Order: sequence, then structure tokens, then C-alpha cells
Amino acid sequence: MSPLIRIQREDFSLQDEIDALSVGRSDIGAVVSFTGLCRDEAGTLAALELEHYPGMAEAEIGRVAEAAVARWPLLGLVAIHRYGLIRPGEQIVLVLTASAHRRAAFEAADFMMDYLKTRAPFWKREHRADGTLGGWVEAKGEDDDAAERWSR
Amino acid sequence: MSPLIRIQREDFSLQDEIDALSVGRSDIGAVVSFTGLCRDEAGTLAALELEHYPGMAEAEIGRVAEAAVARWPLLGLVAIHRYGLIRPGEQIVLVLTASAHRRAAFEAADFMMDYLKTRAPFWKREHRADGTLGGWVEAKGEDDDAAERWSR
Amino acid sequence: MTAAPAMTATGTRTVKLVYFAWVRERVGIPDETLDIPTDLATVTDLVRWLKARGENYQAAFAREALVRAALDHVHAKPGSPLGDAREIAFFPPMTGG
Amino acid sequence: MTAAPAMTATGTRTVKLVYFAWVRERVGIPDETLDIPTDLATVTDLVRWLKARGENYQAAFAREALVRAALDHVHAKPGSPLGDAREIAFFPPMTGG
Repeated sequence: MSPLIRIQREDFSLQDEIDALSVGRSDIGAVVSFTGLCRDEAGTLAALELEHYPGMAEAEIGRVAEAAVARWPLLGLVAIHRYGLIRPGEQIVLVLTASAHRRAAFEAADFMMDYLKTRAPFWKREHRADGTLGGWVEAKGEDDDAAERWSR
Repeated sequence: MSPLIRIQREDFSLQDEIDALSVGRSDIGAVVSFTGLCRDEAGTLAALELEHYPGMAEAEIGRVAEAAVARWPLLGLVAIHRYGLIRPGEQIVLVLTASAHRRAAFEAADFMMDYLKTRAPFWKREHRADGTLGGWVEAKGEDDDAAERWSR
Repeated sequence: MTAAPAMTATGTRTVKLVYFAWVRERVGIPDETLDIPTDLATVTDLVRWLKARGENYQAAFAREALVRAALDHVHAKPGSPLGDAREIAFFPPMTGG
Repeated sequence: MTAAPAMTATGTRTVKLVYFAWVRERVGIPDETLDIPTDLATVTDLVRWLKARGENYQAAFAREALVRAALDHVHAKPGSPLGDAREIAFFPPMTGG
């Protein structure tokens, strides 16, 4: 099973990715998806700008995916991360895991997201609705703590 | 937030359910989906027949959903369970959770599935490819153990 | 369920019993309406009363611990009081999801 | 990366440095190709050598512990040996996902 990693500016379709993974197979019993969306609770955000490190982004997510494949009996693994300007309500990231049983699919998707948050070379900054450029989003200590769970 | 529970013979579309949950909103940061599919690794299965207890199925899944809503800060919760004849590769069950952040969405979806497995009144039996009727699928002790995790 | 249980002068009340999966197959019918004695206190009491009624119930409840029950759509334990439940269901451990 | 690092007679080698997010903004350029002394052993050695080059680097690395590094697309620690890395990146803690 070879993970599918894509770093792209364009939006993605969860349904298309699930279909590509599962149509015509009968060995998959469980598919878990995680979709990360651009939030704007305060109503002050025009868009998030996602900067990334081309080359390393693919390589690093690939390494995290290989670690997941080594750890859980996966039948499919997809990770898609967008860059560029992303507006409130739009999709940013997708992780899709497939396995015979639900535990592996849940754990692998959870693991992938924790590591994407702390290891994938992406940086967010805010473009505000009033036309000004906001600051760079700061990393959260809780994300490091979440990733740390998997080495216990 | 009122959970959406559906017990139906027809197939469902994950994309339609996600769209219904999230389109036009910018408060959702994380959506987790679990899809359970009919497996047939041995190639001997014509279909699974899912019997259910009408009335109680909706009520019990509703109670599990309310427990999830009370426990996690959810912005959306969908649970769909099919009954009737389901062929290998077809979808059986969908759980969809939405929240501002990923931890709540992951945990609530995981919780919902553990409880659906052990508490939702559905029973599977096999229809074999050779035309014979197989036995009723036996419950797995590991499912009880999985549900037990949430009361610790 | 606002109506009071139907009581008879001889100390019975009317309930609907429903069966699923192999419990249904062994009992031989999907559901039935029965007058049960009002002195049956718990789920286990009802199971034992049913087993005295015939071989089909004995087959269904041969291993009592394997059969689950619900009272008016709510899961019950063997020791749960029947209360004024109107619909009592028996079924194997669930295998949905 | 099969080519050997470009060594000069005076003990320097050529590397590409790349910067991201506010590290990029403070350094003032997205990337540059520099000849660095071969006796810089670790990521921290390189950071301190850069800080001696100008105020822009001092601003970018004012709090050294806040800046992360990667050697040829692989995360590195402050004490990691530079080895023969050809592309060395500096950036803030990541906020993707």
C-alpha cells in the first residue's frame, strides 16, 4: 500500500478521494476522513494565506505517512494539503485512512493529523476583512503535546 | 445542535451529508467521518442482511448521540445506519462529527462508533455466494472493550 | 406511553413481546401479545416464565446470559424491574456498525 | 543529491539557504546561495555565523530557540551536524493542518 500525498493550491473533493480509494474493492471495512476547514468565528478574516516549503512538504508528509503504514494495517492512506489563499469555510487539509477494521483507521488518521500539525512545513498568516495583513499564526503547545502522545 | 439520525434501507452520500452540515458556515474547523463498509475478504459473501429493531434503533442511536453532544463541543453530528441486504463494498454506516477543533471531532466519532457497535439494535447475517444462508455474525468481545474505554 | 398497563382481575397484564435475529428464529415468531402475571418482577423472572411455556422458548433462552433485553426501547439488564413496560424485546448481542 | 559538496581551497563550501514565514521576512530574502566555512559543525554554529553577518539575521534569529531548521528537507535540531547538507532551511514552528 503506497500512500497518496498531494500538496496543491486547488480545492479537493472528499468523495472523489474516497471513491478512488475504495470503489471495486471488498477488503476495506472502515474509512475515516479528517477535513480541516478555514474558520472565522470573529467575522474579521478575509482569508488565510498558507505558505509552504515545496519539496520538503511532500517529503515530510510522506515520512509521516510511511510511519503510519508501518504502525497500522492500512489498506489506503491519502493526505492532501492546500497552500495559497484559503477563505473562511474552505477546506485546507484532508487525511483519509482505510483499513479492514475501525480501530486502525481511526488511530492512523488521528496520528497523521497530529504529525501534520507539528511537522509539515506550512505556515499560516491572516488577511483581514478590513484589507490589512494580520500576523503569522502562532504554533500551539497543545499540538506538540498531541503529537507526543504517539511516542508514549 | 441537534444530531441527525437516520435509519434507512437506501445508500447514502458522505459528500451530501458533509455539505448539508458545513456549507455556508465558517465556525467549523474540523470534520471527521467514519464509513463502515461491507467486507468480503474470502470472496464467499453474496450480501450481509442487516436486521434491526425499528423504533429502538432510532431511539438508542439518538441517546448515544446526545451523550456525545453533552461530552464534546460539537457543531454537527450525523449518524446513518442502513438495514436490509448490503453487498460487499457497499456502505453500511456513517458517522460524521464537526467541531471547531480536531480533538473533539475525532473523539466524538470514535465514541459514536464504539457505542453503535455495542448498543444499536442491529444484527448481521451472511448470505453466501453459493446461495446458502450463513449464520448470524457473532458479537466480538473487543467491541465491548472498546465501548468500555469511554467510561474510564 | 401514557396509558396505564392493562390489568386484569386475576393479576395479569398485557405486554407485547418482540424477538430479533436468532432469538426470533428459535421462538418461531417475530412478536406476540401475551398476558403475563403481574408478580413477574424482573427480566429474568419473565424469561423463566417464558421457558416454562414451551420448547421454542427453552431453545431461545437456553443460555440466558446470551440474550439481551430491552424495555420500551431501552436496554435492560437481567435484574432490571419490568415496571410497567408495554413492549419487551429479546435479542442476541448486537452486531451493527 | 549524489554530487559532493563544492569545496574551495580556503575551507568553505557552497550551500543554499532558504527562509520561510517571518524568518524570511526578517532576513529580507526567500533564499540565497552562500559559501560557508567548513568548520561550522552544527545548525547552531551556522546560526551564530549568520548573526555575525548583519542585523537582518540578528532580527531573524533573535530568539534562537524559536527558529526551526531542516537539512536537505529533513527536520534538524540545533545540535544536529550540518554534514554535507546542500539546502539548509530556517523557519518558525509550523502551523499547517
